[in-house]
Amino acid sequence: MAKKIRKILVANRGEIAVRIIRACRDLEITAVAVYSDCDKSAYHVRLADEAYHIGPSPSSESYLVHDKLIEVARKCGADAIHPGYGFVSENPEFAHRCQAEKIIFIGPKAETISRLGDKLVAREMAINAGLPVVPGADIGENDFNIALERAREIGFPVLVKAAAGGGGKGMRVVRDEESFEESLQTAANEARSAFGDSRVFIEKYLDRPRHIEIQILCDTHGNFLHLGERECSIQRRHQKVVEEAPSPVMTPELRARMGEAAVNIARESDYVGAGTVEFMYQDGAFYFLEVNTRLQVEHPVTEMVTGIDLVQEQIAIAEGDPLSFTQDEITFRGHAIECRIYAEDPDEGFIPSTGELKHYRIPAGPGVRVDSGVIIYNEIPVYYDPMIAKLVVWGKTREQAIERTRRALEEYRVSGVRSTIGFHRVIMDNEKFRAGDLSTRFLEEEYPDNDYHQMSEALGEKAAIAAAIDKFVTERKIALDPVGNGRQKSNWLTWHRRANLRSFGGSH
Amino acid sequence: MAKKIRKILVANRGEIAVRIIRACRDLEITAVAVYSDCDKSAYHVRLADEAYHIGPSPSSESYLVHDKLIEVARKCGADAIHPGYGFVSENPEFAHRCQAEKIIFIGPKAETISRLGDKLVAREMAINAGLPVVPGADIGENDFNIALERAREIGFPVLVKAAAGGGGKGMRVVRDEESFEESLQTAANEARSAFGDSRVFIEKYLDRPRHIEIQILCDTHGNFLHLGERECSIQRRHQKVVEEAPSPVMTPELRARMGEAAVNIARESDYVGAGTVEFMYQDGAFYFLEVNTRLQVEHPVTEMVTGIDLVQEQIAIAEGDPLSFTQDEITFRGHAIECRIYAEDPDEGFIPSTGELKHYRIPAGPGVRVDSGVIIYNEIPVYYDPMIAKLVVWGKTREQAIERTRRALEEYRVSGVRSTIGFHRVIMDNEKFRAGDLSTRFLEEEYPDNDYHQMSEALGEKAAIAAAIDKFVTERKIALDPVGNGRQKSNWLTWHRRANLRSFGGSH
Amino acid sequence: MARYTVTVDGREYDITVEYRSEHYRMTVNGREVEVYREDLQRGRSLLLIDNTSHEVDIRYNGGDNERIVFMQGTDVPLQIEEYNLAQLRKTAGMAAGGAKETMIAAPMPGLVVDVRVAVGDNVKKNQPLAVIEAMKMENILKARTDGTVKAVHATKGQSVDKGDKLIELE
Amino acid sequence: MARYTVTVDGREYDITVEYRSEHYRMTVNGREVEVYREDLQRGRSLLLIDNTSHEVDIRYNGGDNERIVFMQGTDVPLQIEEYNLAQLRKTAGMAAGGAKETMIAAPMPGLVVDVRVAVGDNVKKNQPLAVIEAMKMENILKARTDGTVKAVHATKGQSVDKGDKLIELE
Repeated sequence: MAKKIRKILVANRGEIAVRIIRACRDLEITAVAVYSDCDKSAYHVRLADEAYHIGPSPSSESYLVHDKLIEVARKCGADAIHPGYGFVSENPEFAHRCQAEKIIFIGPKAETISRLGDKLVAREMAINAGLPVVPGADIGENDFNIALERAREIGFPVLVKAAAGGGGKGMRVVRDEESFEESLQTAANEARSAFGDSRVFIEKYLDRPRHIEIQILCDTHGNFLHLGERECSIQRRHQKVVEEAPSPVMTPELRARMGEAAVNIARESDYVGAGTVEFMYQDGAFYFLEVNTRLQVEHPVTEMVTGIDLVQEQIAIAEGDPLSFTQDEITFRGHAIECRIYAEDPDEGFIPSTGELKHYRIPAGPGVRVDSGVIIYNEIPVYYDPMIAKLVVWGKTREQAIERTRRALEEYRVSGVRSTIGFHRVIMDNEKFRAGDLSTRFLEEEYPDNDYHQMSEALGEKAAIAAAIDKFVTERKIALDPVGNGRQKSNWLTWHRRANLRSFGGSH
Repeated sequence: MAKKIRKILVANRGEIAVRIIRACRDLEITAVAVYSDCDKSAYHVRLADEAYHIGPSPSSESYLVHDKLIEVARKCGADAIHPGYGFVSENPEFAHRCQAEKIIFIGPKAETISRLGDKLVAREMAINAGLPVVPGADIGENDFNIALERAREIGFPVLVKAAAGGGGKGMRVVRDEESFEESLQTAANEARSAFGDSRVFIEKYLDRPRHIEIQILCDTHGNFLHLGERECSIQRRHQKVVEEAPSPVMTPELRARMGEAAVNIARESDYVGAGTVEFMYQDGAFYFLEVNTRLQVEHPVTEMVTGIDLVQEQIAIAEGDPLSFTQDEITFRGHAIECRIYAEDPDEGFIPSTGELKHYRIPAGPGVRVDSGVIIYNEIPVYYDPMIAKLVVWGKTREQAIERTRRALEEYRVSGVRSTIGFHRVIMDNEKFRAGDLSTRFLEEEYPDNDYHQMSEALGEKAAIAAAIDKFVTERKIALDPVGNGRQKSNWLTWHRRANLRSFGGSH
Repeated sequence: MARYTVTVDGREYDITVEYRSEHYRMTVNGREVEVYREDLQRGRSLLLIDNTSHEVDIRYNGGDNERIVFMQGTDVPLQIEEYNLAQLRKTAGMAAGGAKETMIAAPMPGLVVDVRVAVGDNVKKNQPLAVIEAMKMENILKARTDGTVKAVHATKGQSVDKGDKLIELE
Repeated sequence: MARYTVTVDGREYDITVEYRSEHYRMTVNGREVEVYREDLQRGRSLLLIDNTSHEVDIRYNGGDNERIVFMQGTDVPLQIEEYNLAQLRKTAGMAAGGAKETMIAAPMPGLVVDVRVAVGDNVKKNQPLAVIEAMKMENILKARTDGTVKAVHATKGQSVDKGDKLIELE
C-alpha cells in the first residue's frame, strides 16, 4: 500500500501553510498553495511551488469550501491534501470526500475524526481504554433531575460542557445547586447556536489544573508511539498562549504512564497519523480531556526536544511507511518554549489589530526558530485568526530557554500593527512562570485586571526621551524657517550636511 | 577566583559581534558594542545595550586599535572583553594588555596564544604531547642544502609553509627538486612581506586530505574536554566555505582518538577557554595542523549537535567557573551544516560586492539558525570581510540537514549585492558532497573552471519570462501615451484600476 | 530649545531638547542627558541615549499628542505636549490627553454582539462598554477614562466598519 | 504585443507578451504560457507562471540590455532585446550584449597588485587580466569575452576607486 506522494495541496494559510510547504521542500515534494482574494501576495503563496486562487476572502467562501479544494487538487494533480489545523482539518466529511476522490487526506480516518470529535463518544472511548477521566456524567437531554443527582454525586463546583464543543463555547462553571438549572439551560442554548447540537455533559471542576498533552504518532502498521508531553497551561479565554516541553512537573515515570494512556486511546480509536491527547493534571493525578485529530499549533516544541519532524512523519505515514523508530529510540533533549505572537493589542483587551506590517524583522540566533506566516509589508487581514507567528526557542535547560525567549522577544520588530510581544515578555519575567508554578488559571490569577503593561520606569523614561526628540526633529523639519529662529534652523541644516560626511558618534 | 562578569565589551563587528551580544543577553550581562564610522547603524550596534564610536572605518584605525578598545572598556566599566574571531582575538599583546589593565580577556592566556600562534612552536608542542604530525621539518634560515636533504627524506611533493602563516600566505606546493629552491625563496619572501617573519618549514604534501577539527573547552580547574569534530574540507583559496558536524567519516573510535589528541595538546599548552585543534585526515590517519586560540566562525555546528552554547561556556570559564559537564555527558544528536554567506559574486571570481541591501529576508523554520551580521537596508562596507551571515541548519540525519539547507537557501532573499547563496545551492546538489566524499581539493576538482553557475534550463526559461514581463511593464509605464497605441494604453490603465478591486487570479 | 511634558504610565517627565553640534543635549526632570540620533528607514531611528543603544519606532496613536514608542520589544503608549500647553491644561484641571478619549469607535469591522451601557450611565476607566465579534473572537471595548455616557450609536446585532462611532462619553 | 529575444546561459528565447484581462498571455519559443503578476515593494514582483509561484527581483547589470533576475535563491544573469533589434544584431554577426563587455572597470575600491596583459595581447573569455586586493582578498578580474587589449589604464601598486577604468578590450 506504500505510495510515494509527489504533490501535496496545502489546504490552509498563514504560518501552518508555510510550515507544511517547508516540510514538502525538505522531502522534494511539490507544494501547492491555495489563496483567497486578500492572500494573493501572502508568504505561503510566495513559498509554494504552485498557487491557485480559491475565492473571496471570507474563509466560508474559500478555505472552507470542500468543492474548491477538491477542484484545485484534481486540476493540479495533487496526490494528497494536508489540512494543517483549523479550517477543514477536523472535518470528517472532508476526509470522506478525499477518500471518495482517491486523494490522500493527511490525517486520521474520517471515522476516527468523527468519533473523537464528539466529546461524549471520546469520553466513552477513553473509559473503555482504561484512561482516567474527570468524574462526570452524560446528563442526557433535558432530564434535569437526573442531572442534578449526578452533579450532587460528583460534588460542586461542576463544569458544564457542550458535547460538540471547543474553544470554551457552551462551557460553564457551576458553583452551587441554586444556579445549576439556569447554567445548564444557558450552556445548552449556547451549544445549540454555536454547534447546532445542544447535548451537554457535566464534569468535576478542577480549580487549578495544568493542561498537559501527549503527542502521538501512529502508522498504518499497528505502531502506536508517543513523543512525550507539552505543557500548555498558560491560556487566555481557553486559548493557549505559551506552550513548553517538557512540563516542569514531568518525571520519566509520569511520562510513561501518560504516554501509555495516550497510546491506549489511540489504539482504541484505530488512530492513524499525528494527534494529541489532552489531559488535565492536578495534585499528581491526570484526567483525559480530549483528542485533537490533527497537527497542533504547538507541535514545534515537541520537534525541538525530540529532533523529530512531525510534518515529515505525517507525510511518511500517509505514504504507508512504517514509523522509522521505536518508542525506546525517542529521546528528549533540553527544553523548548513557544510563544504565539498575535496581532492583538494587549492594552485594549487583546482586540485584533489589522493593517500593513510597516516593519517586520524576526529574531534569530542560537536556539531560535520562528514559524512566521507573514513577511514585511504584508497586510494582516481582518478575516482570519490574527496569529502572525510562533516563536519557538530551545535551551539546554528551562532557564536557558526562558532567557533565550526573552532575548528573542526583544529582538522581534513588528510595527504597523500592535502585537503580543510585550505581553510575552511580561510572562517570561513572571516569577511564578520562572518557577514552573503553572495552572490554566495562571493569567487570571497573576493579572486579574488584565494589566500586562508592566513597564519599567527606566524604559518609560527612555520612551519619553525618544518621543521628545522625535517631536523636536519632526517640528524642525516641518517649520524649515521658523520666525525669529534663524540660528537654530541653520544649525539644523548644517547637521544634516555634516551627518553625511562625519561619524555618528562625533569626536567625543 | 570566581568573579561574576556584569558587562562585556564586544571588540568586534558583524555576525560574531551579534552572536556574542546574544549570549550576553541570555546571561543577563550588559553588552557593549564598538563601531567605526561606517558601522554606526550596523546590526550589532542596534542590538547592544551600549555602543561607543572608536574611529574611522579602516579596521587599522578602529577595531584593531588596542588603546581605543581599552579606553572604551574603562570608560563604560566593562569587566571583560570578548574579541570574537579575527581582529584582536589572537593577538597576545592585546591579551597581555587586558591583564595589565585588570580587564578579563575572554580567551586563553597571552602566553598560550603566543606559543600556539607560532606554527613551528605549536608543531613542537604537538610532537611533545604525542600527537601525530605530517612528516616534515623546520629547515632553518637559508640553509638550502639541509632543506633539500630533508625534502628528499620526506619525499616530493612537499608543502612549504610560513611559520607565522595563515590563510594560505607563504604557502607553496613543491612537486619536484628542480623548483624547490625558487619556491623556498618565494615563500620566504612572501612570508616576510606578509608577516614580517621569513621563517618557513616543510611538510609532506597530502594530495586529498580532509580538514577535520576538534572543538575543545578547558576551564581554570584542570578540566580539558572535547566536543567532537567539525569537517571543514570544502574550502576555496584556503577559506572554509561549508562546515559540518559530525564528519561523514567519523566513527566513535576515531572521535575518541582525535579528541584525546586535541585534549593532550590543550594540556601541553596550558589551555584555558574554547579553542580548536585542526587536523588533516587522509586514508584513516590524522595529522596535527594547528590550534586556533579563539572561537571559530563555524562553532554553531558544534552547538547544534551537542546542545552546548560555546559562547556562554567561554564566559563561564572566564568567570572562573568549573565546566558544568563531564566528557561522558557530552552527547551528539543529528547533523548540522553551516554555509558562509558572502557578499561576493561567484560569476566574477568571488569578487566582493558592496552596496545597500535593498532587500534582505532570512530563512526560518524547522532546523534553521541564521547568524546574520546585517539587516535590511544595511550597507555592506568595503572595509571588512564581506561575510554577511552564516546559515546553520540541523537535521536528524545528514540527508535531512542537506535538504533543509537547500530549502533555506531557496528562501533566502538578498538583493542589492551579489551573494554566494546560489553557489551554496550548487554544492548542496553536488553528488559527491551528498555522498560525503570530501577533501580540501573538492571545489577545484569538481569545478575546475570555477563555474558554479549550474542553472537548470527550467529556471533559465522562467527567468527569461520574468525579464520579458518586467521589460513589458516598465516600458508601458514609461510610455504612458505611446503614439498610435491608444488601445493598449487604455487596457493598461483599466488593469491598474481593476487590480485594486478584483482578485489576483481573476475568474479562471 | 524646546520644552515638552511627556506622560508615561502616569509618570510625568519635564524634558528640554537642544541641538548641539551633531547631538542633542537634553534635560529630563533636570538631569542632563546626551543623545545621538541616526535616522533609519520608514520612520524608525537609532538612538544612543548616554551611549545606551535603542532602536525606536514611533507612531501616532489617535490624537495629536498620543504616541506609541516601540522599543526593547515593548509598545510604550504616551502623551507628549508642549510644556506651556501642558501647564495651561493642568491649570484647567484636565488629565493629559483626556479630551481625546471620549469617542469609542469600532477598531475593526465586525458584529456588535453586546452593548453594556445606556445614555446617562456613569462609567469607570476600563469598564466594558460593548462587545464586538470579529475574527471569530469576542472583543471587549472598554472606557479609556472615567465619564458619563453621552450617546450610544451602536445596537446589538449591528454590523460595523472600522472607525464607526459606537459610544460617546463626556 | 511586444516581442523580445532573451539570452540566458547561451540559450535564446523568442518571447511575445500581450496583456489580456488581468493577466499576460505569452509565447515562449512558440509555446503558450499564462502569467499573473503581482507588484511587490521595491521593484520586486510575484509571478504565477502557469500557476507556478515565483518571487522575483530584477535589477540592471551594466548595459541597457543586461539584467540579473533573482529567483529560487539564484542570480540569473541574462540579456533582453527587442526582437527586431536582435535580428539586426545577428545579421551583423555580433553576440548578444557583446558591445558592452569591452571596458573592465574596478568593481570596488582597492589596490592593483598585478596587471597580467599588455596592449595588443589577444585574450580569451575568462582569461585573468588584473588582480585587485581589497578586504584583504585578492580578486582576479577576467575578460568577459574574447578580444584584444586596446588600452591598459591600470598600473601595479595603484589605488583605484570603484568604477575606475582599468583595461579596455576590442
